[in-house]
Amino acid sequence: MSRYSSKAGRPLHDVVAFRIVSGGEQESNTRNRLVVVGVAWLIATVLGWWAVTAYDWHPFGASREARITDEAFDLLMLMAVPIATFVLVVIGYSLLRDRDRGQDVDGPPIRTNRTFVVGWLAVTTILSIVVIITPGFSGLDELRAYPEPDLVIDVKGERWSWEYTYAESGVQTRGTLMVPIDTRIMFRISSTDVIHSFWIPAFRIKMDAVPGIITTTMVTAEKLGTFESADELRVQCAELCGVGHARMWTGVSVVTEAEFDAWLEASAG
Amino acid sequence: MNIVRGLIGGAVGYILGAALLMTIRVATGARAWEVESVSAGAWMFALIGWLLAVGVWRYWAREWFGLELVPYTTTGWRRYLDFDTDHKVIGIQYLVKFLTMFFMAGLFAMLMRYELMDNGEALLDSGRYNAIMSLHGTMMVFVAVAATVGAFGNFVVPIMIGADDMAFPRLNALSFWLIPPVLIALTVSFVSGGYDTGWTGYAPLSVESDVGGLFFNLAFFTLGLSSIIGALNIIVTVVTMRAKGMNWMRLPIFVWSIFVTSILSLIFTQFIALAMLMVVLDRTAGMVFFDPASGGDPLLYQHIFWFYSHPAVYIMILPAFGITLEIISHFSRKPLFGYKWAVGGLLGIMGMSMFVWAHHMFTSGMAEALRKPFLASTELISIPTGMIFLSAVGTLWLGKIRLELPMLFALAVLFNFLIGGITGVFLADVPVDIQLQDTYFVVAHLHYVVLGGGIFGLFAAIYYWFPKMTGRMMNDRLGKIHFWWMMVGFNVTFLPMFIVGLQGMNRRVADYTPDLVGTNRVISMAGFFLGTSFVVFLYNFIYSWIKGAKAPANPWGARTLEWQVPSPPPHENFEVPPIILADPYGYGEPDSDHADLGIGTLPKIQETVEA
Amino acid sequence: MRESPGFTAIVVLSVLTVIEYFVSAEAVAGAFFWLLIISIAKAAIILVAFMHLRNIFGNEHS
Amino acid sequence: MTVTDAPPLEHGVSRIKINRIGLWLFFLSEAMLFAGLIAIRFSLLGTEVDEAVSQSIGLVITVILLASSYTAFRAEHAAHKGDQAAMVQYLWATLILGTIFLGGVAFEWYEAFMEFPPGTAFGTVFFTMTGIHAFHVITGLIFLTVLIRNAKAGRYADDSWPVEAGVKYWHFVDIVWVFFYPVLYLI
Repeated sequence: MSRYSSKAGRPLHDVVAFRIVSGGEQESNTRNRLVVVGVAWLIATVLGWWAVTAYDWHPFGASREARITDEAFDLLMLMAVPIATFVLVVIGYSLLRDRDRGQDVDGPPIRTNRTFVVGWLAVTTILSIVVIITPGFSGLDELRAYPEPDLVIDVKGERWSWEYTYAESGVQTRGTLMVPIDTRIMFRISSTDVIHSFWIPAFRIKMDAVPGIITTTMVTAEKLGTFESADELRVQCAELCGVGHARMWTGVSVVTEAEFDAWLEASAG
Repeated sequence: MNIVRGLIGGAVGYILGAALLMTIRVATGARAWEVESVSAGAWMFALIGWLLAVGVWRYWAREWFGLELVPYTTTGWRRYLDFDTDHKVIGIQYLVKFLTMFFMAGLFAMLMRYELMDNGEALLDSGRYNAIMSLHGTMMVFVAVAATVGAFGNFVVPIMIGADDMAFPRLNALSFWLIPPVLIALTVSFVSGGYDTGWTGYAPLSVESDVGGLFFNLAFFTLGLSSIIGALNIIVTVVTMRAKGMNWMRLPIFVWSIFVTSILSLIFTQFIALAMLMVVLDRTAGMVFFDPASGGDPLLYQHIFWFYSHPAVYIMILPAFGITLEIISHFSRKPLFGYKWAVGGLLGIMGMSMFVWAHHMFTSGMAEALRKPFLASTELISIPTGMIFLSAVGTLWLGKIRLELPMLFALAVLFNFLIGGITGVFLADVPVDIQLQDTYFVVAHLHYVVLGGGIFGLFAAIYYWFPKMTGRMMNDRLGKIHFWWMMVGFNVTFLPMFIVGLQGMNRRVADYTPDLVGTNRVISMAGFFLGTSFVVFLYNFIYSWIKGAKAPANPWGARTLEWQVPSPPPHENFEVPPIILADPYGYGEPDSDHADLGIGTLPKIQETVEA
Repeated sequence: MRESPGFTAIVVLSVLTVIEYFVSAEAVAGAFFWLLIISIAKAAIILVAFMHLRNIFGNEHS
Repeated sequence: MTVTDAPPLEHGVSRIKINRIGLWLFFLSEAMLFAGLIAIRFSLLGTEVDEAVSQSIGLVITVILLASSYTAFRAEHAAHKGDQAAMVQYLWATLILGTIFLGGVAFEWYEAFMEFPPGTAFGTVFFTMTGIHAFHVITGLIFLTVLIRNAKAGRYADDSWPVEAGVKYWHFVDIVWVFFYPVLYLI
């Protein structure tokens, strides 16, 4: 049972009994509060920054695109921390300081505060625009740089396997996807039945395979490795495509150009 | 009983419809029985049969044949099983119905988490896992879309604006009685093998799925019909039925949120009907909307689907915002800070929600040129969302906060949505989204928004208005146990999901790479913990309803109109139409009064406190 | 015309329909644009003349 | 209180206006469905129109539907003036014209099955759009039938709202066709 229920019978006027504070006292009180909140916010933000930079968010990354994506993520993380701590600190401070501890009174009738509202709007607007420009547009432009491929691989998704065709040599495989290091690779992705999604976690690239159209995505691998060394090096279907969806994957091997050429030759023969 | 009558009516409708369609099929030289084609058409007849039997015949159709209308005159608890037109009865019907659905869907989630405890297949094979996952998603989306609006939009909005009922009481009942067929269709779907497309039902996979997929489409279709009718009713009610003096800037913020939500429902729900219709036509009538070989386009489905389903996210979350702000003001004993800005935020979200849908499709293969505009529009929607937080933070500041149960849940909405909102900014950023799309990061994000925001808001509303709806208090201690149990369980379940998503676990899989087993165990354990918290709630809910302490008219000392009438409110809510004098948030202002209830100058409040 | 309310409207609508037909049949330059304009004009006529769009803003009985 | 109408509050909006606002909101919602169909048509087909659509049938049924809107309007006008006999006559005229329109669509469908079956992109769009519109025409015809039946029983002498609602719905279906006709036949 609520301890306020006894007041319910009284006319609303009577419940109103807030303390009237003199102007000077109120002002210094507000200043103190703001100082405390400000300091707490700073501390929380620094701690937050320490935490998010100390923790390694990203799985194994092996491509130029992975660097861009991870940088964008880290930047967003740094921007998110002060926002989150601000809201949490202000709410937390209010919860600690501004509790009604049985006095049964109303708070001051503050309806709005021009400075605070305008400041808040300005900050959120500026932040949104900043986020749009960087890492949004800038990251996207970086991903789209170097649109000329050195190697084209046709990827065909069908339930529930991937088929890779190396465009120039015509080599075809349903096994491990072999890609050479430091080579600009374009994947031309298509599907024969339903929608799949061509995703290589270690490369941070993903593009749907849609029946009827050919979609493309580009990547430059920067680290050697195989599925056995890091299971992020796999082609994984990321769009639900039926019963075999979870197991629609193959390994990816990033090899040196010499090894790649040798493999290509051996497979073509 | 009404439901039995309805089932018989539905069956008769189905048989008549099937017979008609089969006759037509035979006449055109097709095979008479083909389960999908016949069922899709016959479903419409079954719906009509169901509706006629549960009440439309007595309330409407008799008039068309020159007969007198025969309304139900049931009293007592049986009203809740009948086609009752009292908005308060309908509100409770909605609440119970959707809580049932919520718990069923929750059980499916438990099954999924059991399966995901380990990689490889344990309890369920991929097919069954997909079916259960799809059903969980679908039912939860239905709950999130319709539960708060249905239950509290119906129960409290008319009282809050000083009306004695909704504008169209019969339509109101009709929109509720379209909900049971939704559940029936989902059951039929599940029994007939389920469907494995997820709640998004992307074509062409959904065109090829088993017969269960058809009933999923029909269920969604029926729910859409219900929410359009319900939304229309709420809009007209708020526009025309406000009490004297209740001008737009005096509306409680919850009414605003429901009003804005209803506009979204009214306009956008047609698109989900269209998306479902196209799939059904592809399945049954040999059409080729999504068949590229004949000139169709699979991406068309996604555009139409998300054109509804992104606004639908706001249909889920805006009522929770409204409840949160409402509760924060009343329990901080302070006027709602920046009321106009909060309303502006709601309207801003409504306006912008129709320009952001393609951020679900950054990796879908749509035109590259669309990425930047949708990135920008999506990030900009955080400005109006920020206004909601502005209002909440400003209200709490310097308040006289009372940490009662509803307040705890309202604060939890703020906390959870803060995380959900910030991760939304990550997902709107195209480079990051390319990696995170379709991973558990998205799963975590959407659960923070929909469960942490929408459903926590629903529970805030239940704890807040339970005394008004039932006339009894919820047990406070059990409620607090439930709150902390649910809050901790929720966060421990879904925070690690961000991590597994980042580590490369894609969504909608029964199987995953071995290095993620550890985290998934933690998630599953926390998930079971979260699941069991609802047992406490359910016990409290049922026990308090039957045996809880009698509630006074205004247990929280809140100033909105619904608390100035007895609990539960009498049939027509007010003895005389109230006259509104000021907005309901005049806490701390001497001589401010929200309404003149016509009984003296001050609200008459009944003292029914029991020891 | 005083005795036949709505008659003007239906005449204009018919004329517009015929114009519409010929715009299409003769493949007039910018046909798409003209068809759009004519459709909107026809819809507006029906809304205003037949459906009393203004009635939802006033309270009078048509 | 009867179950049918919540009485308006003293100061409140009149019942008929409440009904009107509800009806217009319903039209708004429905308009989104048809707008979506038009968007799908352009998305799938661009501005292509199959040569085989019958221009003559299209023009004729369009004019017939427009004419039925006029008779519907006259029926409502008569209802407001309290002229029951004229109202019934005009409702009958509307019903007949609507049925002829439907017959035209059926005939067009019969032809279309040969030229562009639902298995082609144009057929898909054509059958879906005309089908959904025809569905609305059929519901409109059912409303008209009920109206005629009850008008003969003298039901609308005092309260002409049902007539107004039925007629407005009929106009709405007509407006939809105003856009569908050029989109499907002309462009």
